[in-house]
Amino acid sequence: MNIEVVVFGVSFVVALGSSIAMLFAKNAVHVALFLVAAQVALALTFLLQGAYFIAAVQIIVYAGAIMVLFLFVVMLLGVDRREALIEPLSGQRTIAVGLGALLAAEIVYVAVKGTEFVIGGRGEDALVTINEDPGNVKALARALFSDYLLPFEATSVLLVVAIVGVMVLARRMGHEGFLRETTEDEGSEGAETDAEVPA
Amino acid sequence: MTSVSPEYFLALAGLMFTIGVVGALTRRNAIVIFMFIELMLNAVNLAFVTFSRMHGTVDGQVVVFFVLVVAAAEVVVGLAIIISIFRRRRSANVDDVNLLKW
Amino acid sequence: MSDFPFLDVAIFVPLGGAVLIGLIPKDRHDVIRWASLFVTLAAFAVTLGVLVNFETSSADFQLGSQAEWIKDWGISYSTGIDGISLFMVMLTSFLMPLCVLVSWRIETRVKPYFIFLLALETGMLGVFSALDMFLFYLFWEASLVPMYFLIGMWGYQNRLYAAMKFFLFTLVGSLLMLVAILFLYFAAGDPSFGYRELLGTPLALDTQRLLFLAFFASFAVKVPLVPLHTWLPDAHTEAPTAGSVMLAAVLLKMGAYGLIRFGIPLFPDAARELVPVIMGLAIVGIIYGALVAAMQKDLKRLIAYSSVAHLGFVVLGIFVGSLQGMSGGILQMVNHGLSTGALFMLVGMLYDRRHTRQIADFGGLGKSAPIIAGLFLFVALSSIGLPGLNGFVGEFLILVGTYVRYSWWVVPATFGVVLAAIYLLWAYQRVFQGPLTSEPNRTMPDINVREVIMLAPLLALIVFIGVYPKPFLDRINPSAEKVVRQLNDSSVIPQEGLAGEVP
Amino acid sequence: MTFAASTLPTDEATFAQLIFGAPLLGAVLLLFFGKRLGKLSGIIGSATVGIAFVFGVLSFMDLTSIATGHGENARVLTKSWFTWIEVGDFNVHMSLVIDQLSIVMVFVITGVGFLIHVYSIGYMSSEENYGRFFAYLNLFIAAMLLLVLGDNLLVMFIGWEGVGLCSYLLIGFWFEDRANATAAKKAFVVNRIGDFSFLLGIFLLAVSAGTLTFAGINESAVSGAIGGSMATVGALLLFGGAAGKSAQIPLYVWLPDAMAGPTPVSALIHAATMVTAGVYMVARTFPLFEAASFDVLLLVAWVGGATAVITAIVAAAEYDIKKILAYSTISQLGYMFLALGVGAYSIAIFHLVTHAFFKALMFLGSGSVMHALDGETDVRRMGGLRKVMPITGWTFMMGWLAICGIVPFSGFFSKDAILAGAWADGQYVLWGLGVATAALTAFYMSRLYLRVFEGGVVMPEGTHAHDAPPTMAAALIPLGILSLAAGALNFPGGLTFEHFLEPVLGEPEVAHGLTAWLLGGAATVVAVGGIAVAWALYLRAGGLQVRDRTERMLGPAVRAARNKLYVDRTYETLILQPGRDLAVFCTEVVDRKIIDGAVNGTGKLVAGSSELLRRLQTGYVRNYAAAFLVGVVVVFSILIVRVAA
Repeated sequence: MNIEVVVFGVSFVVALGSSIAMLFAKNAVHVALFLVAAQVALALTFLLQGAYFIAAVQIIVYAGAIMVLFLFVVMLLGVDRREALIEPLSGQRTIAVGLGALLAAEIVYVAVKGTEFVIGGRGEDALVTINEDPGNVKALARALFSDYLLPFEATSVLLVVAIVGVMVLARRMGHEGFLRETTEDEGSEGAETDAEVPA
Repeated sequence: MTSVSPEYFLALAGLMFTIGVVGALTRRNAIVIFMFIELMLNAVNLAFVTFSRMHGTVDGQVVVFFVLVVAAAEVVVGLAIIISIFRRRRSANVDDVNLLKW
Repeated sequence: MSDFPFLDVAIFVPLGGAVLIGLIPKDRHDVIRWASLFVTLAAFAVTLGVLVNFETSSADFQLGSQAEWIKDWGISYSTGIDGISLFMVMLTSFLMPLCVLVSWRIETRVKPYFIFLLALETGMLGVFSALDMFLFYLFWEASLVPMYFLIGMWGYQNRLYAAMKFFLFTLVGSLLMLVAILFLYFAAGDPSFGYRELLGTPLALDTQRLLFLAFFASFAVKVPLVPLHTWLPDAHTEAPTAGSVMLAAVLLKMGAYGLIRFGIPLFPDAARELVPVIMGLAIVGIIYGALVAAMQKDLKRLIAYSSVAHLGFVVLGIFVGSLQGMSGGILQMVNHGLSTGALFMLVGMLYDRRHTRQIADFGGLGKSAPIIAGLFLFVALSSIGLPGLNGFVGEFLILVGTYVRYSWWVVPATFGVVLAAIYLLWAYQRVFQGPLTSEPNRTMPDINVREVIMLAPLLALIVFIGVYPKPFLDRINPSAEKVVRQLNDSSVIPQEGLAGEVP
Repeated sequence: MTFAASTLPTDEATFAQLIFGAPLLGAVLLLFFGKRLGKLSGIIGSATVGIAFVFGVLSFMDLTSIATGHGENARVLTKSWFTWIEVGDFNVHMSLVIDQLSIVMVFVITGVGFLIHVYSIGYMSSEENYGRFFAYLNLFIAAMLLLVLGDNLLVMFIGWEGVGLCSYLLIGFWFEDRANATAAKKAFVVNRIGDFSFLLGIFLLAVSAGTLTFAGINESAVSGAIGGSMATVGALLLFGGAAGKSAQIPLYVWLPDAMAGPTPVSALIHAATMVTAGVYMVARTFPLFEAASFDVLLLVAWVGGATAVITAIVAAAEYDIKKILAYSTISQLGYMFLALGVGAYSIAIFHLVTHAFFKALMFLGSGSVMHALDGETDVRRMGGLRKVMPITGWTFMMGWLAICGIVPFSGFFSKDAILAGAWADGQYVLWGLGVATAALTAFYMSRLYLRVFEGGVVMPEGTHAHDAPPTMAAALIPLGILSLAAGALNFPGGLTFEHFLEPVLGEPEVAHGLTAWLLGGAATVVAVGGIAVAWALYLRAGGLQVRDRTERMLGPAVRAARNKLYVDRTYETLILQPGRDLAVFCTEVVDRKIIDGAVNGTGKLVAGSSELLRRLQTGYVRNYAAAFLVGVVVVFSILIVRVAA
């Protein structure tokens, strides 16, 4: 048995297992932790397929930064909230599970069957070559800063927009705000101390 | 490179994506829904990486890189929205936000 | 002097004026009113230049200009008028200052009102001058929007329903036309929307028929022909007075004008084939409009239905395929604009005084307001077709023209003249004659100076055209003859009647 | 196209436009300044008509000064202003013609018109809208002059409709009363029905003759350019117009109601001038009638004869003094059509002239009576008035004797000539109708005259009858003289009037010699008989019993006559009510239910569907996501199936 097969098996089980566990975890913190586990397992599969840089980024950015953000928000909004198990929307669960199963079946069918048609590139050997010379990171960087320069620049715009947007959205609404919104609460004293007002 | 053939990776990606879909549809906590969306994105990333391997180019990985950036931006904005909704309505339950109808 | 682009300037003077009025502070009502009056008078003065420089005996397009606009798609800014559109342009610019006077007492949202009014004028002038299908369609739709707002914002109680009905009816029609225009554009091969370039595009009869019907749908709604007329009474009734005047006097004419300018010349074979159907509809419209008008309880609705009947005459004249009919139809378009416009002004004056349009609320007004009564009767008689006034000349020519080609059809059409007398005189009797029954009627003030000023030009023209229509006919005839020849090009029309021979 | 384009005729008539222009100017002046001019408007109004009369005389002198001898129609003067309508080959000129026929009409219109204007100065003196009245009256004179002076059918039609309009305005002069307004409208609309026919006739002639000038039409009728059947239809259509304007069966119903107008109006418009326009028109276009393949003239004669008898019967049963005169007018118009129908065109015009004198006189006389009796019109409440108001009484007597046809009053000559014409034409039945009408006429007019002016004085209580004031008398006396003497215009043997009109209307066929004397004698005998019967029933002591007995005997007939022979009611049920029903049906069912129903139904359908569809918009974002998933699965499935296939 090849060690790679073992690694793949482990990551397969962990990724799928923790994904399923996410579905059933009632506490948002648990969901987040399972997601971290799944992401780490996915990072392993990236490594297995020669995407070294992406694997690293996956761990650092996703499992690290983004998930911390999630946990932070979960904590901010209160961890104890548990969801009721009753589904208020009729048919929602049936549709989700039923169609989800169908979709999964279709994707797996395509994945297994479809690769026969799809492959038309140079194959994995080429990637091995690239990973040796000039190396995975360099190759990625070269692609990013030459062929994909325009989308790359666009992402920077996207990030700026996101930052500004978040600032607008997350600022405390108050009388001193530089972008006063006209809402129905405006002028009422409760606007600033919203948090204490019961919903 | 691994001897595990790409079909398995794609199948894993597909299954995880579906789980993400099901979760996003069935859970009601907005943050949790967001996490399932992240799960879907991750599954897609796996698919891209697999394709990159199959094609023997790094383009797939570049796409993953972009997906990461977009996901990060999206998470940040999304969470900010959730927070502002929570401030107003004292709830992160998406079913409570149903005013825009009919 | 004649190099001066009178026509193009006339089209855009109102729009420019609208922009300038946009700069006036919105609470300076009087400034806005006077500015609008000035702008419309200026536009009228420019169109007088058009009239003076118009070459009488020519059937060609004149005084226009041509400029490339969107070259890749063959869209150009191309204008010009002939004897058919000349008087439509004149009518529009002539009525507009009067409409501003009519609207003098509008007190709510004065600024947007006049801006819409001026925008409407540009749209209408553009429709009558455009010689590029794309430009035409643009103006056509552009005239729809201000009217929609005029009805919807300054109308009466049921205005939203009326505005919506007006908008949807005309929009459905014009979308069909848009499709047909595009089809024609692609069928012509040469990428051009120019009217003159598209003329004579060879088309199979089936295609022609479909395209003609699409154009016809748009124009017939606008005219309106029975049974597509029901938007008209509602729109007329609910529109503010100036809106009703413009609607009746000019907007309806856009439909008839479209039939003459585009319907027949672009698809002569299809038009010829459908002549009996259209004439049938026109005659049904004459009788039906008159009958329904007789039963109306609302004065404005009554006049609206009378428009249906009168426009039936116009369409009859256009499609009958004789020069007398065509010239009469075109002249009658002008006549109807004058007399129905004046009628709506008079009803508006009654409404201003009594805040009702119900005939039953009036009675005996000839005693308290003899001048208004006299003027109403005068205009009603012009509408009835009393010889010596304008309506007679048009109707007579249409009917003679009809007789030339189809002797029997003239009988029901002429009977419409009798019916017109019934419903208008009955209305006159109920409003102005009989005893003065109620206090507000007894104390109703008679006409004032502003109203005299706004009616006098109309009345003068009504008499002038009735007594001496020659200057009008001389300019209409050459162009009318051209269209008649297009309609009669082959011998599809059955040679009925006594004077069957056709040049 | 088939129209014969013509150029503007030459200018010959110097005064034609002035004849017509003077009253028009007066009308415009009075319309605008009538209120300010006050009492002056009556004088201005009368003066303009007087001026028109003077111009008429001048034109007449012009006309007679033309050397005759270049053929029959040499005495024609034309005046052209401008081309009115010109489209392609079709053109109509605004031009007037003065010939013997139109000058006679001009004299009648301006002459009688002037007298009636003068009369109105007194009669309308207490009227609030004095100026407006004279404005309308002047406008009427102008329109009527245009009608008779027009040299083509279309210019005539301007006048034709113009007089109709003035009639409408004047009948409805006191419009505060609903009945007056209704009568005015009825007059206009019934006339319009006639005009409908007239217009169709104009279309037909315009196309088949290629021109609308009378000269042109008559010429093509004579030369056969208008085919026999075309001429038939054209003549019938023109006659339809004439029947409307001249109140013949079946369109006479408006004229009795038209008495709602002021009495001078009835005298001028509804007796002397406007209603005779139909007679004038038929006389103008008689070659067309003669060219018809079907004997349209015979129809005209029969319609005229029937109208004459039937309305005379109704007149005999009426009690309203003006209504009696109105029915009498219709009856006399029937006489004129009878004359036209038997080819005695100039006789018809002659009767038109004498009738204008004596009927105007009687209307004015009745107006004088009403003026004296505070508007009373019921003859049962009058009696012996000649003693109270001698001028009115004596002049009315002139009119009475004239219409009865007593020698030597004018009516005798014209009526006798008509009867002689019918006899000479071989229409003995029509002659019989004429004689019967003459008898009836003598009866009902005597009934009116004897009741009102003779016997013991009867007046409504509280009235102080007085004779006509000077201005009114100034009109009555000349008309009385004319009624007496106008017969001299066409004295048998001299025959100047007929002769004068001969170039235009041809020579009438009349009886001669012994037949003529016998016929005249017969007419006189029936007239005297009619008067005698009336005297026996209404003036002689004990007449009342006889009257009652005959009324009982003729029960249903009298009732029918009192109810105007149910004609109005029949029209109401057969034509008006179905028309109204149709209009209501169109309005309520077709327009509102079917068309608007379809439109609004479409709207409702759209609204209803969106009412259902909007339920999909739950507001739950997870529902939308589920819908998204459904879409994804469907698309994905389709792709798989297609790729696999």
